[in-house]
Amino acid sequence: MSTSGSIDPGAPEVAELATEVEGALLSAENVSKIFGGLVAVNDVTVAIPRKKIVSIIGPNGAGKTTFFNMLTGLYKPSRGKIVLDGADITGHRPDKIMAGGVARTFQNIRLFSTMTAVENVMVGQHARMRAGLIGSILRPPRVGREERGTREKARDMLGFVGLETKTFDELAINLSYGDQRRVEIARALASEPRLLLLDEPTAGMNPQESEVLTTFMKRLRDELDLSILLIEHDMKVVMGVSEHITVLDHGEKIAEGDPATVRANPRVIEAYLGKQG
Amino acid sequence: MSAINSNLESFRNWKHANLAIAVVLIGALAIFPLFKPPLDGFIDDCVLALAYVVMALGLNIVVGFAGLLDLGFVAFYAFGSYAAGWFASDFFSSINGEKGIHIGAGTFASTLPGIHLNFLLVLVAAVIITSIAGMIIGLPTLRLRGDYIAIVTLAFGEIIGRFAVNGQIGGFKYTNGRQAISPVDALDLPLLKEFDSAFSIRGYYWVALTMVAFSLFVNFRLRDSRLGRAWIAIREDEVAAVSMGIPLVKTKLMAYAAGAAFGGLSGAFLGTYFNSVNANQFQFAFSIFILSMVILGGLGSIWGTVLGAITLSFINSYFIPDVFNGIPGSLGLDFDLTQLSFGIFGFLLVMVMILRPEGLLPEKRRRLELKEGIGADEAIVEVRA
Amino acid sequence: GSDSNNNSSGSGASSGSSELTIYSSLPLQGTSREQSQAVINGEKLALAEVGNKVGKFTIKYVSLDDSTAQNPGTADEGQTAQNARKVVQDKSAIFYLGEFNSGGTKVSLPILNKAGIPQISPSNTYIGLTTNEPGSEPGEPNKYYPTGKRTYARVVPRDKIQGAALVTTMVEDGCKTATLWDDKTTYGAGLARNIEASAKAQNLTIQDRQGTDKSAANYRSLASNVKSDCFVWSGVTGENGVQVFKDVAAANTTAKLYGPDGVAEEAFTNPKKGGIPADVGARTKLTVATLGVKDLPDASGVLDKFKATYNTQTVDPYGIYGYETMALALDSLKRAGAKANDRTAVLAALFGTKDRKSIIGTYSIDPNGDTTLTDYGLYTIKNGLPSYEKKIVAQA
Amino acid sequence: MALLEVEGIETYYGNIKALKGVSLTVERGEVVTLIGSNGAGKSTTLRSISGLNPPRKGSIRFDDKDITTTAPQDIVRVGISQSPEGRKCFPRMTVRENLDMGAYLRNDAEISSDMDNVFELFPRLKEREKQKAGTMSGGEQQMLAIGRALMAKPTLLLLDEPSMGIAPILVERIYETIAEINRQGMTILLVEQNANFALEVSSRGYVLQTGTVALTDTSDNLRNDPEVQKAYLGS
Amino acid sequence: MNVATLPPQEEIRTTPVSERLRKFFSAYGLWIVLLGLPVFYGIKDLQDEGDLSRLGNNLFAGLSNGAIWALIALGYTLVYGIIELINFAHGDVFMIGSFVAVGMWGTVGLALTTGTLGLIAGLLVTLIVAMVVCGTMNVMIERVAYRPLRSAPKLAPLITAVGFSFILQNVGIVWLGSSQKGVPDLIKAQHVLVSVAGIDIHNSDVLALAVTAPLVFLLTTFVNHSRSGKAMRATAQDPEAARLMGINVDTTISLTFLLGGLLAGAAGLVYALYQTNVWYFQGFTAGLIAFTAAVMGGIGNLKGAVIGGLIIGCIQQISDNRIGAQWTPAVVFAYLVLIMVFRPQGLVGEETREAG
Ligand SMILES: Nc1ncnc2c1ncn2[C@@H]1O[C@H](COP(=O)(O)OP(=O)(O)OP(=O)(O)O)[C@@H](O)[C@H]1O
Ligand SMILES: Nc1ncnc2c1ncn2[C@@H]1O[C@H](COP(=O)(O)OP(=O)(O)OP(=O)(O)O)[C@@H](O)[C@H]1O
Ligand SMILES: [Mg+2]
Ligand SMILES: [Mg+2]
Repeated sequence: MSTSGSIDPGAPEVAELATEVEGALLSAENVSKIFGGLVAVNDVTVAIPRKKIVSIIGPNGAGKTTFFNMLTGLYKPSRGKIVLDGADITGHRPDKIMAGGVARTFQNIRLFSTMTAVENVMVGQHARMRAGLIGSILRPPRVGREERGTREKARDMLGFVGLETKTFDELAINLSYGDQRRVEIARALASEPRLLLLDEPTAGMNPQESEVLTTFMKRLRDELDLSILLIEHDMKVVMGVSEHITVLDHGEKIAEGDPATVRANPRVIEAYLGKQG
Repeated sequence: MSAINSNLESFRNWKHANLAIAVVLIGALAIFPLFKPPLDGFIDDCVLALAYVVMALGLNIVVGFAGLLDLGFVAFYAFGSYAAGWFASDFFSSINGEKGIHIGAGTFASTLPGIHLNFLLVLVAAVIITSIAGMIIGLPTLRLRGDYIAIVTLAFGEIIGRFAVNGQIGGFKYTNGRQAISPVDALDLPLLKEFDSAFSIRGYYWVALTMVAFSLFVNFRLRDSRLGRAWIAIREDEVAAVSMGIPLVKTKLMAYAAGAAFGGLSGAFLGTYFNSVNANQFQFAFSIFILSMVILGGLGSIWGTVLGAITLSFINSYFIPDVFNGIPGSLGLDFDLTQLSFGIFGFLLVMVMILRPEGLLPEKRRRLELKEGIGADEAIVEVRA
Repeated sequence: GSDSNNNSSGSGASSGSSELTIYSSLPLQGTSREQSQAVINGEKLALAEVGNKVGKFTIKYVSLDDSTAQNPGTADEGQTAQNARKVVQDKSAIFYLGEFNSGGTKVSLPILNKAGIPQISPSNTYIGLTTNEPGSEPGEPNKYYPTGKRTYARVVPRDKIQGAALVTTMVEDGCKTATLWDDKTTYGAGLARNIEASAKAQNLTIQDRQGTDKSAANYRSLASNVKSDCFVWSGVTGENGVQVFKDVAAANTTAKLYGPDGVAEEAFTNPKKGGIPADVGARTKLTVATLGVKDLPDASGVLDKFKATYNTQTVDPYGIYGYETMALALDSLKRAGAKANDRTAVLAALFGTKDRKSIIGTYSIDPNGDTTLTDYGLYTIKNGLPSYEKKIVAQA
Repeated sequence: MALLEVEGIETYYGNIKALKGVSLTVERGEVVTLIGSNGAGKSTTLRSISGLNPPRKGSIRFDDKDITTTAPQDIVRVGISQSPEGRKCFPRMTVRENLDMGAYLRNDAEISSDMDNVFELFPRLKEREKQKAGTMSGGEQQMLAIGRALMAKPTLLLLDEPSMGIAPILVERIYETIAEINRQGMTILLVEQNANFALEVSSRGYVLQTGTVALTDTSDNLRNDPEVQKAYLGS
Repeated sequence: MNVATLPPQEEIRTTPVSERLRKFFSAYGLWIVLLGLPVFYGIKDLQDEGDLSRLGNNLFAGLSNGAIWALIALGYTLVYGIIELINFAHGDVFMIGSFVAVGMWGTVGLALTTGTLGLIAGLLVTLIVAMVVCGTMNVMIERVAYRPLRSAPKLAPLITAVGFSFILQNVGIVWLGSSQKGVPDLIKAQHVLVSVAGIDIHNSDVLALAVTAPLVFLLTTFVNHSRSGKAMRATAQDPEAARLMGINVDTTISLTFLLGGLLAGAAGLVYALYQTNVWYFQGFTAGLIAFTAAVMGGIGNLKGAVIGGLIIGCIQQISDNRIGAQWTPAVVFAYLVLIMVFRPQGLVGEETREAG
């Protein structure tokens, strides 16, 4: 697992290019998304520093998932700019953005249901592989090596996220909900991202399992030097891992800061946390 | 019984099972015509079946692997056949001052006007033309979802069929319409003597068999590759696929191109084998025929597709005309069943599908799948491909 | 490579046995089925008349289908080639009667030619199968005869003759301008080319040249462009001929209407059988390569027998052509005498056909395999049936 | 006689046995909760009750009628409605139409006042009355699914993870509502991952483990059970 | 390995011109496509003939022709909407409808000589019989060929549909032979009833519109407002959820096939009267056109199917009249492709959300 070596935050040219938020891995600057008449995300600026876990919280329909979809290129922002490591990626295709090092999971699990766990994770490495049409057919040694390497790595990843070896070759659809979440994370990780976006990863997990995931996220940050952007409604998880929290409501940023600050913010309590938070 | 089953299961899971099946099967198939008369009608049916296997394997890449429902596969059959018609007949008879262009053509063909390329060159031409056509046809479908793809491919199939029938725009004549470009040069390969289908069709059979072996090889290689996985990912969930770094446009176009290439390959062969390229052949029903092979065999399953193609082809060219229609005769009745063959064909389609809804040999993935009827879910709006 | 011990090429002495087989190959599925059936009826009738015997030989009749469920209505290339090869393999095969479609013949002819099997088509009119006259493609007809020897004959005059007959009739009827549509089949398009050529020669202006699509629901819009004195359709009933005439007749109430033998059948002429309405029929004239009984008294017996056997009021021209195809084959066998099982001898007899008195008139087979018949009958439609008017003397 | 009696049901997906003999009862007027880890069979139990996956063995009785093999639509008719896992809103219908569908079998005068109640519970739904359900956010759809199930005005309400994807402030509201409608007389069978909440509103609970009932007790006892705490509540 | 590879800068910035072009086409492309042919020929007519009556005639004939396509397309779209099946047998059910209607004329003694009142009564009877026969048949086909495949892979029923299409076509062949059969022109289809501003209105046009409009109206009202209609829409969107609402999915699907069949039967009669010919293959061709119409409008969408049918009718007439009948199918399908390019979800199809 040597993804860490590939990221070189200190490279001078990168630093030079970085705009707006100094040193941020990814920054969204004043992005908005309008559906018909509905402003789902309104002028939101968020910066994600390197090797940090940042969370976005907010009531239902606040625009969190929409914001994710803009970061990953599934939606094109109606306004604003998204900058990844100094390069403007606004409106780029999702696959390009993924190739640039941003990987995600989905609020409703979206595994490739008729593929095994291992194959799912292998797909995650698509952007890091090179075999083309002809190469795939003729399969020269280079491609064979690549293929074996990919499979190895997929198994490593699945082990890393804690899937039992015996379920590696099960079809995704037959896995339990929790395991499906794990495979999704492994699939995202396999692409060697610099930034991992997790959309409600603990939904449908019980508190005990959520706790395990919390620890796991910290491990990712520390061992793989990843940044993580997390959407989550489970406050225990959010408060437990985040170094920075942004709160959205009705598409607008209503608060941000470290967990303690956010938690104490009356607007956040009123709009989102409720009395027991 | 269960012992057999488990043995079978472990064989299926054996790494080289496919290779083993393929080698044994193709070996056996290769020598079988020697035991039949050289013009035997059954070998004839086999040649057709093999050619359809190649087509079906091509369509399987598009529909089975990548999940792009293609109802216009006939377009590639047409392009492939016309490659043979254009480059291996006297169709362009006025070219080169009526002297013709001959590259590696057979002895008889070398004396004719028109363009006469060697069969292998014709195949290359067919593959190039159809791959490009495949991509062009694929282009407008890229933003479409689900069955909208089906109708656009269907539309192209019809448009191309129509162009084939009309054959001429202004003064430029590019097909012979329903009057057929004929004859097409006999198949001849370097170092071998010409395959004359009036005396023996074994040569055609072996060439078709080689093409099947080649198609199988490519299909298996593609399926178990980076590209194959990408196709299946797209089939399952486009949004997730693109979010995993799979470029939709490029990957889909490659599926279209690869699938089309086989259609072209087989089309060029059939044009040569039939000795004629007639616009009558290029109808929607043909697309349906090939699609039925793929689905009936087991969508996405390579061996299933092979079996499906052989089954339908034999129903069409052997069972109905040679067996079924002969029944009244053998019972001493003077009743003509040919007028029912259409319906019988339909009836068999219905029966087989109802008896084996998953297909004759379902794809391994689908066999493992417990839950049914899953697939890519609701539409995505904005993925700009 | 190919196998060489099967040597049926050229001079194939067929079987020593006394049974000979005559094959017919026609599209039995789809739109051409009815006309094919008429051909078969005619062929069977002719065979029955000689009691399935010629000299010491018993004749077996086998009908093959050259269409497939997947490609109905016309000769499927694969099936046609397969039929031809099937016949090549049969040592007792002595005649191959087919195909119905000229496009199909392009496939079977080269194969049968190599095996030296005599072939007669009941219906092909396409010029290029036998000659290189205008209307044919470069390279034709030689490319269909790899052995260089002719093995193919037909009983119906090639398009050139009928084209001239149609144009002659129109000119006689006082037309200055004509609209010409064809059905885009080998038959229809080929005949249309000859009509065009003839029209040029006879100073008839072709105003609007269109190809129709048989699956179109109607031709009303297209027909609204018909502004000429005459309208002629070069096609067969099965290509939506009835609708073409109905729509043209409605759009232009004065134009005179003309059709070829492809529509000279009850399915076209009789409204009760799905044909054109009587008022359109009254404006329509047809040409058929058969003269009426008044100009061809010998034919009446056969026609009556045909009507009795198959219980119809009129004999479809294709029934007549089918009858004559078989009759010509049997006649050739008879003339080959004891050598009726020798294909070379039979071919010689076939091409030696001279002044044969037949149900369609007196003709010979010329060295190209074409009939020398140039007599076309002009038919009008009475009571839903084609009714013989007169013999056309074509201004070819 | 209990309102719902589930007796030794065995339910399969293809050849996979998901429930291996689950028995449970729900008395009229109770809130009963089902907890258990992923894949334990909670949703499958609800699906069996509402007829979507009828059990191969065992029996289900409701209101003293056998409904083991009754078709889902007829089960709704006898008074059971469900807010299913995965929400399953009708994506191309508006919010209001979805709620209307909830009352598909009803024909009484109170439909519109019930709808007002749902809107009061989830003001967001009122705001988005005319939005197509398919374009709503995850949480909004969850609200809709719950609201739709309420619209059937069932005798027995089955809720499958109603708090999934719902913001904390609303989770509270939902649980208050559950308590409220239960007070008004509706019987509720609740499946939850969020066991803390679930055990708070319910009177009794069942713990499911790999397709069997591992434990059943009053909710208070379960909450205090160290095993349960460790496995499901998080420390 | 360098993970941070980003696409080169050129790819990021689209040149302003192409961007503007793209914007222009995405805004107006559809309209350019839709109006291209009529406007072009309209201008041409004005230049050549000084008025628009020729174009008007084309368009009007197109509407009445298209009305028949619309009736069939509705059946396609209903069935597609509810079980996502491209029901290839639908066109053939319609064909059988025509055959039944024509057969009934004989039975009830309708002929060219029948008086007006008798004709109307007879045709009403025929209409009902054709509708009932097709409705019943469609329901039976669903039972036999599609219901057993409810849980099979999505494309499996496509093949049984094709199978049934072949079977029905064969029934047609055995019934009335294999080529087009002219049928009595009971309503004097091509008789010009009135001529308005140079546009000829034929009996057939009046018939097509008079039958189609009320049926379409009834159907859309039924689907949008009746309880069963609601059940149909719910089943279409999520069968499992529909069952949880108390909807009997099987009955609802049967009902859908029944409705589709009824419309096909009506279309069958109208077609026979309008075109005055029938043949076994008419269903296949019409089915293809109707399917195209359904997709053009946005598959699953009733309004879309009607609009699609009418548009195709018009394109066909214009193309027949101006470009030549031999190119008409190509023109129609080219139109379809262009419309799909500009409106991937069909003319009035709805967008749904990416589920993120
Ligand atoms: N395609 C669309 N069309 C119309 N409205 C949309 C569309 N997509 C999202 N919305 C609306 O935008 C708002 C933001 O949705 P989003 O999914 O981003 O919310 P969220 O913050 O992720 O909520 P949740 O916590 O419930 O998942 C919602 O009110 C939703 O209804
Ligand atoms: N559609 C299905 N096909 C195959 N197996 C399934 C299906 N649905 C559930 N299963 C299996 O049945 C078992 C029980 O699943 P169920 O969904 O009832 O669990 P659950 O308790 O609701 O879990 P979760 O908390 O994840 O929702 C699991 O092992 C699961 O893998
Ligand atoms: Mg969300
Ligand atoms: Mg569950």
